[in-house]
Amino acid sequence: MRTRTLIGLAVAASVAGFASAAFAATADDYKAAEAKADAAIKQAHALKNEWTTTADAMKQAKAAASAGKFDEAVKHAQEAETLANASIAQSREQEKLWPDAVVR
Amino acid sequence: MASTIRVRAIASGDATQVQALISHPMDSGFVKDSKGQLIPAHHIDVVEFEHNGKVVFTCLWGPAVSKDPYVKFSFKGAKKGDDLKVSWVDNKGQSDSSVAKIG
Amino acid sequence: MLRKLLIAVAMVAGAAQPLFAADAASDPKGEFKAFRDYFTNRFPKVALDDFVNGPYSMDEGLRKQWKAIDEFPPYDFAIDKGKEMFATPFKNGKSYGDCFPNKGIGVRQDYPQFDAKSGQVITLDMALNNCREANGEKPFDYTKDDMAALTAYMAFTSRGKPMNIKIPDDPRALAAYTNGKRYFYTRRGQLNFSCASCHVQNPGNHIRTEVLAPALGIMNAMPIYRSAWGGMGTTSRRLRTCNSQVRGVPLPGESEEYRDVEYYLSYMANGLPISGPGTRP
Amino acid sequence: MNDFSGAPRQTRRTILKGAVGIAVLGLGGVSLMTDAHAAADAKAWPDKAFSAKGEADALKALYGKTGEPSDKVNLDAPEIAENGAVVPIAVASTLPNVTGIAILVLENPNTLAAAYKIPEGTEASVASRLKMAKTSKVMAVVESGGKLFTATKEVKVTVGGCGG
Repeated sequence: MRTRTLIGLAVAASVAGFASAAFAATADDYKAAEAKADAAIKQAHALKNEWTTTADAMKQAKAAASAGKFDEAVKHAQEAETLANASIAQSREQEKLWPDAVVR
Repeated sequence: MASTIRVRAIASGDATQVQALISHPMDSGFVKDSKGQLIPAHHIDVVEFEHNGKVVFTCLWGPAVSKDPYVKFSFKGAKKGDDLKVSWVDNKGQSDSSVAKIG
Repeated sequence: MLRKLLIAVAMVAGAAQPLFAADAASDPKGEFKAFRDYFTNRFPKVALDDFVNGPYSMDEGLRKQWKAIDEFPPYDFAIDKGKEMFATPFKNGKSYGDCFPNKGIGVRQDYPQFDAKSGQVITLDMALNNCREANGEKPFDYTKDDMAALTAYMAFTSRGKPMNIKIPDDPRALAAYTNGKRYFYTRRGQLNFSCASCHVQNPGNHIRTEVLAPALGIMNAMPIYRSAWGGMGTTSRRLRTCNSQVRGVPLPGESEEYRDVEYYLSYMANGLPISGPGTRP
Repeated sequence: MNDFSGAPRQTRRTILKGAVGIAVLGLGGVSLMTDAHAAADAKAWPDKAFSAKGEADALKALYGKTGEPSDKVNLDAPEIAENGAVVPIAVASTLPNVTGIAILVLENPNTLAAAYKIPEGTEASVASRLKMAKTSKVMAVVESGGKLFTATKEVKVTVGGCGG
């Protein structure tokens, strides 16, 4: 069944590893990563298509940053940015595709 | 405050069918709230149904009875217009009672 | 990597759809007929009026449990509370009944309505809060408790009445309908589901653990006592839960999108009886 | 005689209430039901039975004995629960002189879910709604003529009734 496959793919995507930062990140690195993530999230929000997983990743990023674990914080912020960008791409695709699905 | 007890008791021939619904959280003691704290067990212990001074049915309930609990049973010897008294008490000592007319 | 995967998923999904002349223009009458035909053809054994009972129209085992629960349904407390609220005047002496035709009794089937003055869709829930604010009272939360009790009572007094939604000859009304339709068929959330993925393409099938309700008549049962909530919820609460279930961040209660999708789905259910308040797993 | 007295809780109450508690304990479960001010009384609640793990311990705490399967015990429970939070379960029996009905959910954290006292003149039939944590055997127990008879059915639970 197609929906099953879709869930499978989306779940697989969500657990697929994100490229982790292979350097000792600083507070400034985190700030830069956070700013990029926030910009993407803002855009997803404007499209009314934020993902809960984006919000979760951002929460983890903030928690890690306030604990001084910047490697981890940067990793989660990048994860949030990737997810937010994916939701934006989804919205853009769907703007064109939704009429195909209408029962008529 | 509105009663926590809803009763429908209907006499048909010799038997009276009773259905009762009680508004109660029936917290099991196994569920956590949004802050991750366990919600302590809070459940009805005993429900008693009484007709003409005689207890016709007793429920002994644990935390595994659903929220807003429901019970249905039938007893003999009552007629239309009789009173049916329902009372409950929970593990925190809260209680309520109500008298329904058998229809 | 994730991005590529998701786009790939979206493309596959898109390609798998039948390729009709894809445009967003709306023909409510034609779409109404096509929507109804789709469900009645797919579920020839389900009586038309039974679609309003959601998953219980699709699954015999569920139906039996529903019948048992419906003998003395847990929403009875909400109906009584709503009735009491209806009978209690506001501080200014007026009451809910004064805001509605026929004192608010048996009018549920006429909502949502397109309001020419404000140019937007007014749901029953919104009309109730508008009524409160017009009478100097604070609006209620749109998801549960008081709002669910009021709408439960109003639905109860309207049981069996056929849904009666009008799209007036006003381009803004048609735009609201189209916006609701767009929202309904647009995939969202990390799981990449639209409302239609579940409720048009898969009603009666299990997703995770739930039997999916058909979209036809899905609004007629609102508000609902849902076992998974352990309590009552409004249309907004149900839509918010749907959003979260596909890993999307829910919109605020009675957002324009939610009201418009209710408008679209209620129009699709025209003629089907009001069955709310309902119980659902 | 039914052992509904619930000893540990009774003991605590006895301490709280002194002589009155002892007097009630002495009278036993049946007399409680004909108490003059007749209202539900938490003293009748068998806490030992409700905290027991496993059917054998629960039945022993509740009735002081074990049961045997009988086709005269009718257990009506769904094959797949629509939600573990609300599972309609009905028990009825054609056995004579029924004095009690109990429902056990074997995989729940506490096995005993509900017990009902059936005085003379009340039918051996009860319907109620229970929570189930996960897929489990459900056991209906009917006390008839001083003996216990049981019927068991598995109910599949996909959404547990213990979670949030």
